[in-house]
Amino acid sequence: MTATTENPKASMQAVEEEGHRVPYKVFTEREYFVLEQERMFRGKTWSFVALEAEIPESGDYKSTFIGQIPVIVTRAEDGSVHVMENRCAHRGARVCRSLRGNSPNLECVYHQWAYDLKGNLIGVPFQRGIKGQGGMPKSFDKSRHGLSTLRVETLNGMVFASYSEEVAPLEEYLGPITVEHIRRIFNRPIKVLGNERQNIKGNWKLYAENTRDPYHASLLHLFHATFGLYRSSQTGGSMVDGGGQHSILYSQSSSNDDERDKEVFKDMRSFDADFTLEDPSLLDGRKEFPDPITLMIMAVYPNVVVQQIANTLAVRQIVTHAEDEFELVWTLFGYEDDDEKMQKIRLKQSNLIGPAGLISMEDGEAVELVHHAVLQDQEETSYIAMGGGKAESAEHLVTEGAIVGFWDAYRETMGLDEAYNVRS
Amino acid sequence: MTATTENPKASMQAVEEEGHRVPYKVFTEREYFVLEQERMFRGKTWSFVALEAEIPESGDYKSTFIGQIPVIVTRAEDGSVHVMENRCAHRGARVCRSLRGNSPNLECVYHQWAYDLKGNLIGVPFQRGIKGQGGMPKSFDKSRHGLSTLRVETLNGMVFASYSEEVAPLEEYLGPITVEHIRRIFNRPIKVLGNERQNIKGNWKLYAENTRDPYHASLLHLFHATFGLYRSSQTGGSMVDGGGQHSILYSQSSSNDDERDKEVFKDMRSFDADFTLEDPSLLDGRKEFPDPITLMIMAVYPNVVVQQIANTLAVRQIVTHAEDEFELVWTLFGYEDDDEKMQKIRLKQSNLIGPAGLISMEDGEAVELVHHAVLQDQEETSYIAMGGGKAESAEHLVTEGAIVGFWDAYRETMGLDEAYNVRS
Amino acid sequence: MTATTENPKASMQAVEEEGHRVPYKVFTEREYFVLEQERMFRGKTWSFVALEAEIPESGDYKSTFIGQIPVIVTRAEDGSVHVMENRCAHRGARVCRSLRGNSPNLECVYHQWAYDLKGNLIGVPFQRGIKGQGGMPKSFDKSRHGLSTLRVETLNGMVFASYSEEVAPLEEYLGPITVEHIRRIFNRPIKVLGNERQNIKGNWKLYAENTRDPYHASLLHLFHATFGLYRSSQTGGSMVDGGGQHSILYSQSSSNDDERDKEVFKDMRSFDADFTLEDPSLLDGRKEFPDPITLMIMAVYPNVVVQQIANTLAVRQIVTHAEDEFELVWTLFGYEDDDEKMQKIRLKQSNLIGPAGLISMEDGEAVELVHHAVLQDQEETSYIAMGGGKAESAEHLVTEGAIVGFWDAYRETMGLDEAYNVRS
Amino acid sequence: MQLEKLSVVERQFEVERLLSRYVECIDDDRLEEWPELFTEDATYRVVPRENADRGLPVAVMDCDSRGMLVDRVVSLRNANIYPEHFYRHLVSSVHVKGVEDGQLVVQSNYVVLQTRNDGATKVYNAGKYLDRIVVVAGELRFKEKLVIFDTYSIDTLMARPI
Amino acid sequence: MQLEKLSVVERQFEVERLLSRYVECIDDDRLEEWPELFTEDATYRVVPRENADRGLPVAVMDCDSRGMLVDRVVSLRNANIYPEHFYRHLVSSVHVKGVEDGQLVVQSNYVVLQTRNDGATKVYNAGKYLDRIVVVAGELRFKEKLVIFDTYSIDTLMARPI
Amino acid sequence: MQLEKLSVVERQFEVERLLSRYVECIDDDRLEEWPELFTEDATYRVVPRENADRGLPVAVMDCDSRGMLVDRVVSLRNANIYPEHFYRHLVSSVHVKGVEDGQLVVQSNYVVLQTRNDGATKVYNAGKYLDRIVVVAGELRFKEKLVIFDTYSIDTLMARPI
Ligand code: FES
Ligand code: FES
Ligand code: FES
Ligand SMILES: [Fe+3]
Ligand SMILES: [Fe+3]
Ligand SMILES: [Fe+3]
Repeated sequence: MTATTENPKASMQAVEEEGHRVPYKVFTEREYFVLEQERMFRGKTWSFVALEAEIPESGDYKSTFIGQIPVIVTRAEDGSVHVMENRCAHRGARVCRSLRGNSPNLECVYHQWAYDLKGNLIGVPFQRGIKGQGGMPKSFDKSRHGLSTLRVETLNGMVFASYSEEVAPLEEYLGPITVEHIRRIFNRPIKVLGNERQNIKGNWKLYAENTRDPYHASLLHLFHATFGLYRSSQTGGSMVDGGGQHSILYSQSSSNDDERDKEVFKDMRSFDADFTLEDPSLLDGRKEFPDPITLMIMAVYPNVVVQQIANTLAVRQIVTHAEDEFELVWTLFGYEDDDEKMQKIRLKQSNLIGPAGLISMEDGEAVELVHHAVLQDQEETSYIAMGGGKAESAEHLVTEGAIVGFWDAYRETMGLDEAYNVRS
Repeated sequence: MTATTENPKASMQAVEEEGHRVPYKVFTEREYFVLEQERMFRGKTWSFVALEAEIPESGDYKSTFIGQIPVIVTRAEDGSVHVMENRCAHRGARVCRSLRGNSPNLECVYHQWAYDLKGNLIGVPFQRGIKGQGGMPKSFDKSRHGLSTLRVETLNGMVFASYSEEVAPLEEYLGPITVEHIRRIFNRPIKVLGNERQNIKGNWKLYAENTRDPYHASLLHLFHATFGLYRSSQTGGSMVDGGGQHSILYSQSSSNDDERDKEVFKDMRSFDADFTLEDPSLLDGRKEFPDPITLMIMAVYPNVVVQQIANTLAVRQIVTHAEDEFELVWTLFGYEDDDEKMQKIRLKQSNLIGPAGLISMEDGEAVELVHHAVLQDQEETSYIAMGGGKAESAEHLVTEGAIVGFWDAYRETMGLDEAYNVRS
Repeated sequence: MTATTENPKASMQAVEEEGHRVPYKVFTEREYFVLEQERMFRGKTWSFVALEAEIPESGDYKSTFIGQIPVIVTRAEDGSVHVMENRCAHRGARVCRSLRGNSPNLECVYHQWAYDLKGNLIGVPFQRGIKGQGGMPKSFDKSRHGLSTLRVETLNGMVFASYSEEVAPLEEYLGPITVEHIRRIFNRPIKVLGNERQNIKGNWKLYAENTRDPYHASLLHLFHATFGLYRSSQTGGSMVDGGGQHSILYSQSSSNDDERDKEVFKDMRSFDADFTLEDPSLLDGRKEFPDPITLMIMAVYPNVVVQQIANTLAVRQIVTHAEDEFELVWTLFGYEDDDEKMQKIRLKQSNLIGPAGLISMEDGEAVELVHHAVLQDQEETSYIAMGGGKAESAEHLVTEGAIVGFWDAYRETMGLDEAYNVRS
Repeated sequence: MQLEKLSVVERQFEVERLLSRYVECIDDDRLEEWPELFTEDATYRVVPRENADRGLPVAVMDCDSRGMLVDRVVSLRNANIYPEHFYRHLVSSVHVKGVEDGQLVVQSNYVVLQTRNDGATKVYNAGKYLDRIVVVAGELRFKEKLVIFDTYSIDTLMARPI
Repeated sequence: MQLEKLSVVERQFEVERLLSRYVECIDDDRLEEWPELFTEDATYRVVPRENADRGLPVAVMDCDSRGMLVDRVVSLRNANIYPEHFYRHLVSSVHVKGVEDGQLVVQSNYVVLQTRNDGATKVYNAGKYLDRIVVVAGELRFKEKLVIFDTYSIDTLMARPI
Repeated sequence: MQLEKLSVVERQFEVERLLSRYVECIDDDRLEEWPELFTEDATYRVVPRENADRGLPVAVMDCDSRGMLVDRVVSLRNANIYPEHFYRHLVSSVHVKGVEDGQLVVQSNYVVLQTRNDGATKVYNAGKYLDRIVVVAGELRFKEKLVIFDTYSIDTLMARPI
C-alpha cells in the first residue's frame, strides 16, 4: 500500500487505553475493495440477493449484485429459486438487461445463446453450422457452458446466495438470534410496497458500522430522540450473533420517561422538547408485534439490514460500486393481510425512512462526512470504545460493541492481521 | 495484477474442448491499457490517423489520437503528409488546439514557439534575450527541438503512422487481401460527407472483436437479417490477413433465399418476416461495384475499420481514452464524382449506420454489455470456438476465426504468454 | 512506475545542451500525488491556510485544505489562531461542515463529541453511560483525543501551518525577500472583498511553474503586452528566495517604451497596437506604493501566490484534489482605509484577474494544454533553459530560472533523485 | 380570478406564474413560503419512476396535508443533518391539459441541479410534475402535486422538496 | 386555427404547446404519437454541430417523410437493441422569428437528460431546434425539424429521437 | 412599446422574448449583437453565490457600461486564449415581479451547458438572473443584469458571458 509516515502516537495509545482502532486505509484504498470482491463477496459468506416476494411466479427474474458482481435471481418452473452470474458463457455479455422481468428462459442478445431458468445452456444458434459449413466444434459440450450458478438458501422468504461450498448452512451462519428475529419479521406472507435507492459517496463499511451503532442513533437523529422513537435511554439492547458478525439492535419506546430523558439529553442538540408537529398523524402507529419491541435494526453480515422502525418494515441491500461509492437499495414491505388502514400507516411512516427519511437521511451524510475526512489518513485510526470496545452483546444501548464484532469478522474473512494488513 | 482465485474449471476445459479463451482481465485491468499505449500504439504497428481528403490543401492540419496519444496530421507546402506528436518541445503544451484547421505554421500559444508544417522548430521568442539580457543559452540548438515526428505511409488516400522503425512497410504490414480491399473502396477520389462520434463505456478490444465477428451480425442486428442486408446464410467469407491480425468480412445479398433463410433463422428474434417499412425508400440502393459484394467490413489492426454496407462508405477510427472507455470516430464519405442522386442515397442509407444507425447502434450496446458483466472476473474467460476457434479464413460466415486472429496478434504485440500474462 | 521505452535522445541532449528537464510523469502519475500528500504537505513545508482578516472574531473558523487534507483554522477566545485536522478523533467524521462560521466550540454531528477552539476534546455524550450502564472505559483519557493540531505561524496577517516540527521558523523558511514583499503588500489592515474559485483539470505543479514564469506573461497574455501592464521588456526582475523555492516576479509599467516594444514584439500575436478599449476606464488606476513596482507575482512554496496587478490585490491558494485536478481559490482584498473610489478601482480592475480575468483566464487553459498533451509521456521531458536553466535570480524578465528553483526544491522535499525517481 | 373567465393564454400565464413562485421559494431558500402554495388538504408525493411504472405506492416524500409540508420545512431547519447545498430548478414544457371538476390538470418537466458547498453543480434529480391546481381566494394553489422522478437512485439523500 | 388571425402572444402559446406535446410523447414513451406531430412530407434531421458548422450534410438521423419516422419507432420497439433508458427534455428560449411562406420559423434550445436503469441521470444531448411549423387541419404541425446538437460525441448510442 | 399599455401576459411575452434573444446571440456565437440588448449605461455583474450570500462585492465579470461589454467581446475574439467551446442556455421560471420606477423587475433561473471540442456536454454554470429591464426606443433593454451563480467553483475558466 502507499507510503505512510509512522504513527507512534496511535500505537502508544493502543497499549494503554481500551478500545478498538481501525486504520482509515480500509475505507479508502482500492486494494481492500478489490480483495473484498474476492474474499468477502466470493468467499465464505452468504449475501442477501432478493425477497421471494419479488419473484413469485415461475419465470420471474431479478437482476442484482453481490458486491459489484452482477447476478440473476430466478424462479424456475418447479418453484425453486436459483442464483447465477449475469454473464454469458460465450463471450461474457450481460444476459439479463432489465432490473426485473418474466421470461421462460434467459437469452443473451449478442448471439442469442439461450439458458433455462436454472442456468443451463439450452440453445446455441448455428451450433451445427449452416449449409454444412462452420458451427461449433464437435468437442463442444453444451452442458459445460451454463451460467455459473451459486449456492442458494432461503429463510422465511429471504433469499441468500454464496460462492462458497465450505461456508456453513445459512441458519448456522446466521445464528439463533438472527434467525429468530428474521422469523419474527417474516412471520407471514409479505407484500412489497416499493423501492428506494440512494447512491452514497463513501465506503460501504462505514454504513456497516452505522447500522451496528446504537450510540449515534439518538445523537445524530433528532427525530428519534425528540419524538421518542429511539433513545439511548430506552430499554433495549445491542446483540451480536454468528460469532459477532451480525448485529441486532432493538428498543422499546414504551420505556420512554420524558422527565428522565430531558436530563439524559441535557444541552444536546438532538433532544428538542419544544419541537412539535403541525400534523402529528405522521406518528400515529399501530402495535403489531406481541413483544414490546418498537424498533429493530438487524445488520446481517455482509450486505443486508432488516429493519422495523415503528410500523415501517424494510430490507436494505448494500451494493458496492467502488471503494468510495455504494448503493443502498431499500425494499419496503408490509404483510399480505394488511388492511387498507395499516398500509396507509406504513406509507405515511415511510416519510421517516429512506433517502428522504426524516430519520434515515442523516446516515447518508454521516458516511460521507467520515469518508471525505479520512482520504489521506492511511495509518490514522478510528477509536471505538463506547461500552468497552469488545465484540459483546449488551442489555443497553450505550455501546459500540457490535461494530467491533463487524471488524473482527472482517479481518477474519479478509485474512488481515491485527493491524489490518493483508497476512502474507 | 490483483489477487484472484484459481480457476481449475476453465483450464480443465481448455485441455478437452477446442476453442480459444481470453481472460476478462485484459479488458478491465488498467495495467493492460497502460502497456497498450507503449507496446501497441507506440510499438510495431501502423495506426490510421486520417484520410488525405481531410487535409487536401497545403497548411491543412487535423488533430487526432493514436491510442490516447495526441498527434497532428499536416499537409506541407510540398504536398507531403506529416504526422507528429501534438506536444510542444518547450514545456509540453498541446500545439494544435482545434480539431482541424489551416495554418502556414504551427504556433504554441504558451510561449509562441513556432514549428513548420513538418514539425521543425522555426521560432523561439526572445531567443537572444531583450536589451542584451536573458534569452536561450548559446548551446541551444533549435534543430533538436522539433515536434517528435512519426513514420508515415499512405495507401490510396488512407494515412497511417507508426512509432516503429522496425515495423514492415505499410503494404507488407497490411497484407495482399487488405491492400486489395482498400484499393477496391478507395478506387477513385473520395468526398468526405461528415463525421459521427460515439463514446462507448467499455474496452476498445471488445469492439475489435465485434468488428471481426460475422457470427453476431445477423443475430444481434434484426435489421440485417430481416431485410437481408446481411445473413449468416449468405455467400460470403471471413478472411484474415497480415498474419491474422486484420479481418475482411464480406457477403452478397444477391445470395439471399428467403425460404431457406426462414428455416435457418427459425424461432430467432432477429428474423421477422412480418416487419415491413412504411417508407422503403430507405433501402433503395444502387449497385456500384463490379463484384457482387454488398457488405464488407474490414478491421485493420489495431485501430480502424473500413466499411461498405449497401451504399454507405465509412472509416471508423478507434481512440482509446481508458481501459473502460473509447471513442469511435466515423468518417462517412462518397466519391467526388457521385451525382446528386447517389449522394442522396448514401445520406439516406446513413440512417443504418453510426451511433443512431438502425443496424450499427447495437454494437455500442454489445460492448457495454460485456464490459460491465466482466468487471470482477479477472481469470474467468470468454469462449471463442465457432468455426473451430483458430485464426483461419473461411468461405462462410459461421465462424469466429478472425477474432482469434486478433488475439494471437495482440499477445504477440504486447508480449503476453498463452495465459495473457506479461512475459517476464 | 509503469513500463516505458528508453529515451536516449533526451539523455543525450542533457549532456550537451544547458537547461533543466522535468519528466512528464511527475505531473501524471498517481504515485507522485500520493507521495506529495505525505512528504510535501505533511512534510517540511509551511502551507498557507488563511488570512487573519477571514477570521477576525473569537469563534470564527474557516474550513480549508492543505494539499487535499481537510483542516480547520480557528480564532480562539484569547485571539490566538489555531489549525487542526478536520477529522473527529472518535470515528473520523468531518467536524466543521461549512466553509466558514462562528461557534463557541466545534461539535461533531455524528455523536456530538465537542472540541474547544484549540482542538481539545471537551465533551463526550454518555461518557459515563446511562442508568449506570455502558459508557466509555475507565481508561479513556479525554486529553488524548483532541483534534490533531498543526504548528501555526502568521506574518502580517497571512496564516501558515505545518505538520513538521523540524521545518525552520516561518520567516526563515520564507527568506528575506519574500518576507519583505509580504510586508510590502500587507503593510496595513486589509479588507476581504470576496472569493473566486476555479477548478483546473491539470496537475497543480503546472500552475506552480506558470506563476514562476515571466517568459510566458507577455506572450500568452495579449492584454498584458498590448496595454503595457506587463512586458518582458519592462524594467523588472525574477528573484528566487528560501533557497530557490519561492519566486518573486516584479516589473514597472513606467518603463514601457511603445516604439521599442513594437520592435521587441514584432510579428507577435500578443502585441496588438491597433487594439483599443471602448471603455478605457477599466485601466484607470491609482499609484498606491512608494516604489515604482506595478506588477508583483510572488509564488510561495508550496501552495500560495500573492499578487499585485495594477490595483488588484489577491492571494491564490492551491488545493490539490488529484494528480489531474486542483482548485485555485482567489481571495481578493483591499485595505481597510480604502476610500470608496479606491474600492471601485479595485473592483473594476478585478475584470483582469480570476477565472474570468481578461489576463488571468489564459493560465487555466495553459495548465490544461500541457496536462492533456503529456498524459502518455512518462519519460519524455520538458526543456527549461530560458535565462540559462539555473535556479537563479535575474534583473530582467527573459528567464525561467525561478521555475528551476521550484523543481530543485521539489526533488529535495520529495526525496527524488536527478531523474525525478524516488530515492530508495 | 375565476378559471372559467381566463383565456387559454391567460390560464397558461397563471399556471407558469405559480410554478415560478414554487421554484423561487425553494431555490432562494424561502422554504417557509413553500407550503402556502398548496391547499390545506393538498397531497404532495415524490415517487421514484421505478415504483410508478410498476404501480407500487412507495414515495420518498408522502404528504397528505399542508401541515406535513410545514413539518418537513421545520425539520429541515431544526432537526435534519444533511450537506449544505442549493437547488436550481429548470421547468419547461408546461402543458395545461384541461380542467377536471374545477381543477386544472397540468404536466411539466423539471430538472433540479444541486450545488454543494464545494461549488460544483450536478444534475441531482429530473422528472415530471403532475399537478392539480385550483383557485383559492382568487389565487392558484396546488391541490395535488405528484412528482415522478427518473433519477430513482438518489444522490446520497434528499432533504429539500423537489 | 389560421396563423394570420393569431396575435403574437397566441402564436407563441400555440408553438410552445406543440413543443410541449412533442416532448411529452417522447418522455412519456408514447412514441407512436410522435410522428403525428409532423406533416406527411416532413423532414426530420439530427445533425452534429461539427458537421453543421462545416456545411457537411451528414446527420445521425435523416428522415424525409413521416413514414420514416414511423419506421424509426417501429424499429425501436421491435428491432433495435439498446440499454433501457428514459429521456427528459427541457426546452427553453422558444423564439418565433417570423413567418416565411406560410411557415412559422422557430428556434429554441433544448437539453435531453438520460436515465438508464441504474437510476442515474446524465446530460445526454444538448442543442437547438430549428423548426418550420405549418397549420394542417387547424393544428400546428412540423413541416421541418432540424436538430443541431452540440454533444457531437454521443454517449454510447442514440435510439430515441431528440 | 409602452410598459403601461402592456397586459401582464404581453409583458411576460416581451420579457421572455428579450431573454430568448439574449440567449440566442450567445449560444449562436453572435456575441457582437449581445451588447445591443443593454442600455448605454447598463451594469452587468456575474457574482459567485458565496460572495452574494456574504454581501461581498467581488464579481468575476463586473461591467458598468455597454462599452465594457463590447470590450469583453473584442477581447474574446482577439486577445484571450481559452479552449474552444459552445454554450447552451436553458432559462426558465421567468418571473416578472413588478415595475419599479419604470423598470421591469424580473427574476429567472438558468443553466449553461458547455461543450468543448471533444464533443462532450457538461453542466458548466447554473444560477439566477436578476434583471432590470427598460424600454428604449420601443424595445426592451437590460438596464441592469445581475447574474448570481451557484457554481462558484468555475470549471477551468470563464471566457463568455453567462
Ligand atoms: S456473448 Fe452471449 S451469446 Fe455471445
Ligand atoms: S510550452 Fe510551447 S512555447 Fe512554451
Ligand atoms: S465521529 Fe465524531 S462524534 Fe463520533
Ligand atoms: Fe442512523
Ligand atoms: Fe455489429
Ligand atoms: Fe499567466
